[in-house]
Amino acid sequence: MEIFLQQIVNGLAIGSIYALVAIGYTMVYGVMKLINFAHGDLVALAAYVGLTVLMQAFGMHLSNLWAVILMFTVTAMFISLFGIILERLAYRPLRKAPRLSAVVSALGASLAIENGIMLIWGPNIKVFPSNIFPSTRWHISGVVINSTQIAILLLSIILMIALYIFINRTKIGTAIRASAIDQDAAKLMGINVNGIIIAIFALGSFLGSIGGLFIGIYYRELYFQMGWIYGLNAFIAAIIGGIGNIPGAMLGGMLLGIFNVLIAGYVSNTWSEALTFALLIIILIIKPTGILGERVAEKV
Amino acid sequence: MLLQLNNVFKTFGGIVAINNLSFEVRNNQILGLIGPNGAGKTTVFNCITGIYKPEKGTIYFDGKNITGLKPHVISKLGIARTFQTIRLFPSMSVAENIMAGRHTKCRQTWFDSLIRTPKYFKDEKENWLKIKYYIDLLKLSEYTTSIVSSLPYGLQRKVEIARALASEPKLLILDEPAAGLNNKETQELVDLIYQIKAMGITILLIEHDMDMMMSLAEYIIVMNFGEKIAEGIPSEIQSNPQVIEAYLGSE
Amino acid sequence: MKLKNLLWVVVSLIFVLSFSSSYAAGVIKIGVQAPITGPFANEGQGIDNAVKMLVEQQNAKGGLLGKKLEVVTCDDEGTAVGGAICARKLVNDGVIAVIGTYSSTPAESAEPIYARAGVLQTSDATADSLTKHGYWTFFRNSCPNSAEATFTADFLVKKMHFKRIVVLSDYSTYSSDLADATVAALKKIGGNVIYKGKIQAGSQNFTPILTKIKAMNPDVIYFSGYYTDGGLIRAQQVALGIKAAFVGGDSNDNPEFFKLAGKSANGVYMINVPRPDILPYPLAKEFLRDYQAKYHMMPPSIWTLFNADGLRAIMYAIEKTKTTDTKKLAAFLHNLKNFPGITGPITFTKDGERAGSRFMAYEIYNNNQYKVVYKED
Amino acid sequence: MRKNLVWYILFFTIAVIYPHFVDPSWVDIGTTFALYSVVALSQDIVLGKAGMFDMGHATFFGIGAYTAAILNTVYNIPIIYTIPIAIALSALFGIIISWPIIHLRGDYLLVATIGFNIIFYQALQNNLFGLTGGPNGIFGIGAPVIFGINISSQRAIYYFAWFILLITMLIIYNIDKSKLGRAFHYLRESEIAAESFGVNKRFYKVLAFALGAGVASLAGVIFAVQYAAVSPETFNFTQSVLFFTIVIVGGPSSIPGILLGTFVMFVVPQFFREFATARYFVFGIAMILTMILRPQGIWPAKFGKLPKYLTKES
Repeated sequence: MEIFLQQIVNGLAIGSIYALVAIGYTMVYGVMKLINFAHGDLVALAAYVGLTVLMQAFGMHLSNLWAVILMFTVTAMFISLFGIILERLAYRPLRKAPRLSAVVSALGASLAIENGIMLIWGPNIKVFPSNIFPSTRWHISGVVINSTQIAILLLSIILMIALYIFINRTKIGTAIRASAIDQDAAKLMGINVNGIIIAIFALGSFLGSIGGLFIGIYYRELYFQMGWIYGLNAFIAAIIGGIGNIPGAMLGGMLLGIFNVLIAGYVSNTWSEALTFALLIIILIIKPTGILGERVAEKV
Repeated sequence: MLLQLNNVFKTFGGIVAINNLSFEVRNNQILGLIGPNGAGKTTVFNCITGIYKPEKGTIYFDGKNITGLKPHVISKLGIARTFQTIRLFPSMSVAENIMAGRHTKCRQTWFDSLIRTPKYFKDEKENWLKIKYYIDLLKLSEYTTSIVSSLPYGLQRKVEIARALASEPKLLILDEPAAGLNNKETQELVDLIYQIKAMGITILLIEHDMDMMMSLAEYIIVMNFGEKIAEGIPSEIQSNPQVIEAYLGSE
Repeated sequence: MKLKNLLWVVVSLIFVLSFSSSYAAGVIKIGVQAPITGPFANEGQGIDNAVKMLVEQQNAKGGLLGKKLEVVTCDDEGTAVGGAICARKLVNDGVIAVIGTYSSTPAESAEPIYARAGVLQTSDATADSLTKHGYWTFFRNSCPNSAEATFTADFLVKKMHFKRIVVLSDYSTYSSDLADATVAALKKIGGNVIYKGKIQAGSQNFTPILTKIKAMNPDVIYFSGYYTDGGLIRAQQVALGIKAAFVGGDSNDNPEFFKLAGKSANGVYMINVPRPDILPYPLAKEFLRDYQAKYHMMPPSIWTLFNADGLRAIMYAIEKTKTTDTKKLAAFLHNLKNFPGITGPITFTKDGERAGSRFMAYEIYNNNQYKVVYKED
Repeated sequence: MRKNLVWYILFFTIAVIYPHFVDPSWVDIGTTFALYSVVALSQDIVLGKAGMFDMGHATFFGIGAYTAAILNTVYNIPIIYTIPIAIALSALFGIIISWPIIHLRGDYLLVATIGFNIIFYQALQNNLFGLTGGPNGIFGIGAPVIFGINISSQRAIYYFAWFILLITMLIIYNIDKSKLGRAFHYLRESEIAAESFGVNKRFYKVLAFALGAGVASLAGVIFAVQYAAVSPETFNFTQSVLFFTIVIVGGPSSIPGILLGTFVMFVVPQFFREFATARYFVFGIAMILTMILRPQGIWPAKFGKLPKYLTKES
């Protein structure tokens, strides 16, 4: 039993990171119907930028707390801006183009960011310092939980609740939802769809950057291709939840985290990826638009 | 009796779209289906052509029960249609679009296509010549190789009708064919529909243009909120108080 | 239509341009076939850096046989396709020897091409099959898995008396072959392997498998993969409160391991060839110092050093035989015995296998201090 | 029509004399170009013609290569006989894989096909049934013998690969100009309209997968012969992304487009093997620019090329 609980705890920690990253995919998809394959690499970029900022902060003899705060603010701002620029340069010119052209543009952006990271920070791994968060471990009836896990889980949940409120209670949030349902109608209602797209890229990149920093703090190892793995997982999480649906991305992320640990822990470790994807395919066969995705009846 | 609907019932997420609808279409008749927006007319068409499955009731076509069959099966039995919002194959040419109508008539198998057997050549030639006939019939010959998405709306409507005719249907379903057409084009359309009837094809028509409907249709079914509220020849419908109320009430 | 014409012209022009290949007299060309981009970019760039540095040093000393050395690099991206294309290209460029590549697949696809052209090839790739084809041009510069596996098994069973052994690897050919060989060696001497698992390199989250292992109550976890994963596995193992010892194969032995594992690195055992800072190999210390000075970073892994040794052996052969005739060089290399290398004495067998490497087991203490706990007799 | 034919003849003439003028590494590149073009053309049947978002096509390429490798090395079946077996097996897989997921809409189908690729890749790595050789793959694959000629030299394989490309191009051309290809295009352009005119959606979609899988598998066999070896990473998801990108960059459903796409995505990077580190950074940006400048692909498909007897004024 404690083994099971241990797996669940660990699954939730990684799941919350997936969820944060998945939201970026789902928001962009919701409004633009674009799979932003570069999103994962943005997450990796965030981790690298964060590490650089952190090292600079330590160099200025800031205390741990201030260094971390500085790291989060500077990185989040930088990556949000980067997301906006990416949209402007790589996606906006393709808004009227066939959908898959924009997907290829996203793949190109992914390749460029990934190799850009390699050129700037080098091909070797980079390691986050281990002492930025006070790391306390608690043993609760055989289950080990550490303070980083709790911090990540809590912060992710707070961010997701904040996002939920933002999307459902504010004017911009309503405009985002409206644009997701029908861009043309939203335009007719006087919504500035360009502005909305900038907002979702900023917001999605912001959450992704937090996810990237969490990866840095939690696993501490950065390598230039990491974005692809996290990106793919988060994308799958978004699909499981029903892409385009924000609570779906949150749910999908948590579920994927738990699937991962349960499959690797109880079924087969060597086949864990295959089984995760098999499960995903089965979910899609039964529920073709993901768990919370609504089946859109095409108007004939 | 070519088409017969018996107590057809269809809901969308709990909302009743068609409620126990029954009507019949006789051979070589022009039957009109009218009703206010949202009355469920297009849904009826979609049930007949197999895009939606009715939850209850039966649909018979040419003596055969077609309820719940797949659209491509129903098409093969001799029903062709046009769409309320034009559904052509936008990046293909006019001729290729019309060729879609010949899909069920082409006799080449996929294997003939792949390696070009003699059957393939014979079949291609036969069917392309048919296309030429329909292109000429609808006076589209100067646009044969044009990409349809570049054509004006009225011509796109024509291509849709040509495509439907090319399938040599027994029943032709026209969903608001005059929508978006100017007067001249509408008049051409009316002439065309008479011409189609003269070819022995039965026509089922949805149209908002009441003048056109009253002059064209031989028999009219009136729907409101998914139910049939009246039926009869045009003159009866025009004087039916329920129909007038349905139209005025909904405005 | 104009654009189309232009495109075709460009296509044909590029083809024509690619005919040209330069031949310069008075130069000995050394090829580098390595994954400069792609998932193994760090390893590939490490090999390339090392070769360029050593060649530069040699040229500063006047080159070889009175000729300067010149390096030609080809990026094989770690793929079979890239391997074959690079091999053809380097052969065509007139190199006499090729250093690399890093992984087995491109080494294997390149091997017959070098053999047919009579170009020497020295690679760290560990797949057993590489030395089984009987190509006279191939020299493995790393230690064969079987030697390390036997040593590891002895260490785990005879020295440490571990009773419940877990063996982990990643999916690379090197790591999974080493794990298989180690399990086989363990079985031979009666070791008790309670679990053998694989992790996906780079996935970072190893807690599912570790939690599963925790329930099995092992007394040692042996990992045959890389420090990039090993350091994290160790850190996550300790974080989960798994008391078992951790033994890392040679690819774990890297400064970054200690950064990743942090305090958890203490008590870790590493299996490796003798370390530069423990045995008197001034060469290795010198190499690492120069590398650091030139590139401002450490080599990515031990594999860089192995390939550097491959190059050094070839340069030594040229110097001794006073020829660039690869047949004669190969004959010399096949009889090379105990040539002092960065990674220990270099001896090649008739198959081009590197023999006589000696392994040691170290224990880590004080975060990054080493002490020898076991060595071959 | 005529003009195209002239271009194609020119293209193949260049291809025939090409290996006599370039160094051996470029002959290999030429061979792989032909094989990748075949895979990209087969992917295009599914992605470009039938409009289904398939991002797992390397699976079928791999099934072909591994079938040939296993049958040849384990059961000693000559390569030439493994070709029909590989095609049939891969087509069968295409049918089995696509059958349950064919109803998925666009991006969901894309994810499902990625999923099958990853399952396939892990099966190869885990040495399924002890046949696939695990991460090492399989070595020592023989060369085919056709009419007593042993296709083992570099040039022989080159010409064989180009012959396969020619056959594939003819097949694709035949598909385009027939009921089969039109049905695919109708489905891509408007599923509802296509179904309403009698196109059996499921049949044609599964058939597209089966054809695509079969042709990709053919390329896979020759690929295994070219390198005398197969290993898992040649058939991973990244490789599928390459084929996907080739089709979109080149121009979906356009034969010259896809040849150009393969050229741009595979051959162009070969020029920069020596200036290695920055090349994929530049390449990524080039991909974005290409899509912005040519959103329909470099050489988009042209419709409306009809038989003469139709367009001629009578």
